[in-house]
Amino acid sequence: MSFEQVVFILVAAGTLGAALLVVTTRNLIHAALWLIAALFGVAILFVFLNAGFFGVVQIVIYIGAIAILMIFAIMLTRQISSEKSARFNKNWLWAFFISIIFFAGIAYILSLWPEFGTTKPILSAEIDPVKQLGVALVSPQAYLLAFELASVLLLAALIGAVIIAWEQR
Amino acid sequence: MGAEVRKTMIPISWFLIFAAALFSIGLFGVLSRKNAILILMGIELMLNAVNINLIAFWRYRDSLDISGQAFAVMVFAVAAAEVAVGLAIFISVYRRRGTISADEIDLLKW
Amino acid sequence: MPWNGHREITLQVNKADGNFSSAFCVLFRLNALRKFTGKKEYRTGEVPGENMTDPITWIANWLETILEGIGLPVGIMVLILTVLGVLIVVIFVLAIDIFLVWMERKVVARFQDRLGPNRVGPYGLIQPIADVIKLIIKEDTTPKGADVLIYNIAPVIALASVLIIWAVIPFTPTLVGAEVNIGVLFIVAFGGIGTLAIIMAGWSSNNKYALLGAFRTVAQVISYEIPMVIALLIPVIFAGTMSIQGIVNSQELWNIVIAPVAAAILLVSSIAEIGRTPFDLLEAESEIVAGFHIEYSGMKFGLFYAGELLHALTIGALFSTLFLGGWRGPFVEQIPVLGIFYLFGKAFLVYFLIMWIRYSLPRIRIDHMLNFNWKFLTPLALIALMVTAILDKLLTDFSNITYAVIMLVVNLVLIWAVIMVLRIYASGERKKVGELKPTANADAVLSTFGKDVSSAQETSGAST
Amino acid sequence: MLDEHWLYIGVFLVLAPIFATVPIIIPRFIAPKKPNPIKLEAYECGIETVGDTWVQFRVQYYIFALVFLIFDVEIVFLYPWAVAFDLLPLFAIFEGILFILILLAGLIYLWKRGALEWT
Repeated sequence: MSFEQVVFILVAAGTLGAALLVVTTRNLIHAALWLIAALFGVAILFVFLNAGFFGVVQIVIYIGAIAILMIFAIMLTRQISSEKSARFNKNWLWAFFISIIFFAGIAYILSLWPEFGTTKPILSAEIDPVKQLGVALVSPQAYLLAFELASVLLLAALIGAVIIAWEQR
Repeated sequence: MGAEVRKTMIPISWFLIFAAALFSIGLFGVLSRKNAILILMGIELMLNAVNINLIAFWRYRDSLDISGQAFAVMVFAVAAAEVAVGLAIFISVYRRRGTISADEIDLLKW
Repeated sequence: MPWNGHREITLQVNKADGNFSSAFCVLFRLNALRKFTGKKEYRTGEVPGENMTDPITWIANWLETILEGIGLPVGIMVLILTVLGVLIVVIFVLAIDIFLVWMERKVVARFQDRLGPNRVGPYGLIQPIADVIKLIIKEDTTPKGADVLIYNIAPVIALASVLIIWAVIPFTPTLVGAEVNIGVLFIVAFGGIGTLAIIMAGWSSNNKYALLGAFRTVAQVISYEIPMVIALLIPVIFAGTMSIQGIVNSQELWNIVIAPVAAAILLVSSIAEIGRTPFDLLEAESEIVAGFHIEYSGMKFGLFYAGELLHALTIGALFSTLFLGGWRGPFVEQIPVLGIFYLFGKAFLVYFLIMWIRYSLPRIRIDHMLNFNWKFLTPLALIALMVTAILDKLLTDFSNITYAVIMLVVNLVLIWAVIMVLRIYASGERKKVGELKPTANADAVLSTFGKDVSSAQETSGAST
Repeated sequence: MLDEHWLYIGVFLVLAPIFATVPIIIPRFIAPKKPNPIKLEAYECGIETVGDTWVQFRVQYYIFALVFLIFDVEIVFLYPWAVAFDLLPLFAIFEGILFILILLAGLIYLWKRGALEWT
């Protein structure tokens, strides 16, 4: 087993463990912090995929902004710990089986795919994916519309969320 | 190493299985938790699993075809918008009903 | 350039940028790397570090030959050299960090017409070491009701997140930490993790002041991150890469000359980001008794303190790298090791500027701070970004000097316009305040006062 | 796949926390440890703590975090555009400008609506 594979397995196991704690822990702040750990693990895996840009964007957006927003929301709704109430709702056993079956199903379907075990040569140093992405995002033949629409979507989300969350004084 | 072309040691299957596991964990969280913010966290995990898949396919299929990355960018935008609006709704609901337990928020039942 | 589909353009990109990432060797990993990755090996004479002008590269090569002599596999050798390189950088930075305490105290003393530490060692130089020993042997309390694990992890993350930023800062032309193609965002990302440490500290202390301080901090730091991220876009536009070494290389002329507005925005928002006066609401000793680290004592407090000081120097290094040419200076091409001195000289200069601001200005109010960010700095940064982007594209065919002059002039016009807008705004505000202000006339003062009292009585009467 | 620069950052990521942990570990062995109930009370200027630590926070904190999140995402989108800047024709630059203008429109809307006021 190579060095890379060992690191991958450690990171992946850590990420999945953190994700499991997110969905099982009682304390909401702990759940948020475990979510951050899981998101950090995913960021490292992006780096493994030669997508360093997405690795740091993951940290900037998810950890630097979304997680903080969640912590703020937890503080504002004052339900830090749900020790009094049950950890799960009454359907949790069903949820558990559905998730297991879902995972098994995907794994089975994937294993039928002929390219399942593909490995690829390392990305040449002459390719800069960020530059490619930048060109693609503003080129009319590619993703210009999606790019501008994303901006409008975010604007709508901004205005909508502010109106909903705002209390008139 | 050397003259032969170095291959990555990690086959695509590892990433796909990892993403599937992460997605399932997120799905479990969404279906089983009571607190609405925790449900949102489950959704975030699922979106991350999707992103891992998108980037993995970009990397292992055709590195010059940037579609996978472009879609991952869109997923980031959607995730941010969803979290912003979702949490705003929860705060608003909490202010009115004093709870954000998904079982008790049943305004849209009728 | 023909515009026929993004794929062709992408291919052109790749050809044009052939020397993009392999141009510089990495700290402590010279030839081994090239063997490892199958890249072209250096020929003798090509490597700047063949003689004593670049001692660190020379030592790296020397170590490498020794390790090769032992017959280690290349992979393990690369790993050992990487670990060594990281150790050297971390220890170097931490050693500087300890003496920053001395420097900060000495400078603040001079600003306040005092002497500062001068008892332990010559000029009090040993003082910080005495401080460290004192912090280490001090009792370490964990408050009742604290979340112990998070409480202990928070200071570690606070210091580590600052240390990690030094991984991407280039020291000399040859001595690059990690030249990744997303260096600028990397810095923003780990700045964000520092914020997280503050939330963790504030929340886990189980103390109202700590939590309040943490919330204020986060409101401030995240607000000021927006103009900072926008200002960082401008050097990226000039260099066409997010790699920090790439940005330094692109600065034949320092960026501050062609983008002074962006530089000013970056400096101001960085000061807010590290929470120094005038933006030190997060600590505000007189209001919320030091904020998020109120419950910390001993070395855990020391880590927050060290992290804060180091962050200030890091901001200095970052600012000088992005806007003041980084390691650039006379003779640096011939003697690369000079770059370290240039970089740290500039970094300490910026650090001194930050201290100067800190000890000259009072703290501002939280609503003013947020207004200043959202209603002034962010729109200004967006306008500067748009102007720079359009001009940079329009001026591609011009010579470098014309380009620089036009950029400078446009920036100066922008600054002038901003000052004009501020003057109009300020005179408006002054009028508003002036109408209410009582005059020196005693009767007028009394009548105003009396009116206030009567109006207050009226309102209270109306409410009851 | 793990290229050497990322390896360097990875080692940094492992070593920096270790370096930060050591100064916390050492006092465990040499510092005195004499806790007593009063020493462990939360320090709130000598006054005994009243009530829960989770005081109600203003919703304004959330609003600012929200505005930050949206702006952050939008600006991060501009980074690939800035990196590819030299290759883009003029109209592609104006597409970026349009993007920024949409952002600015959001800011002006919030400003006019008063959502950016602290009080």
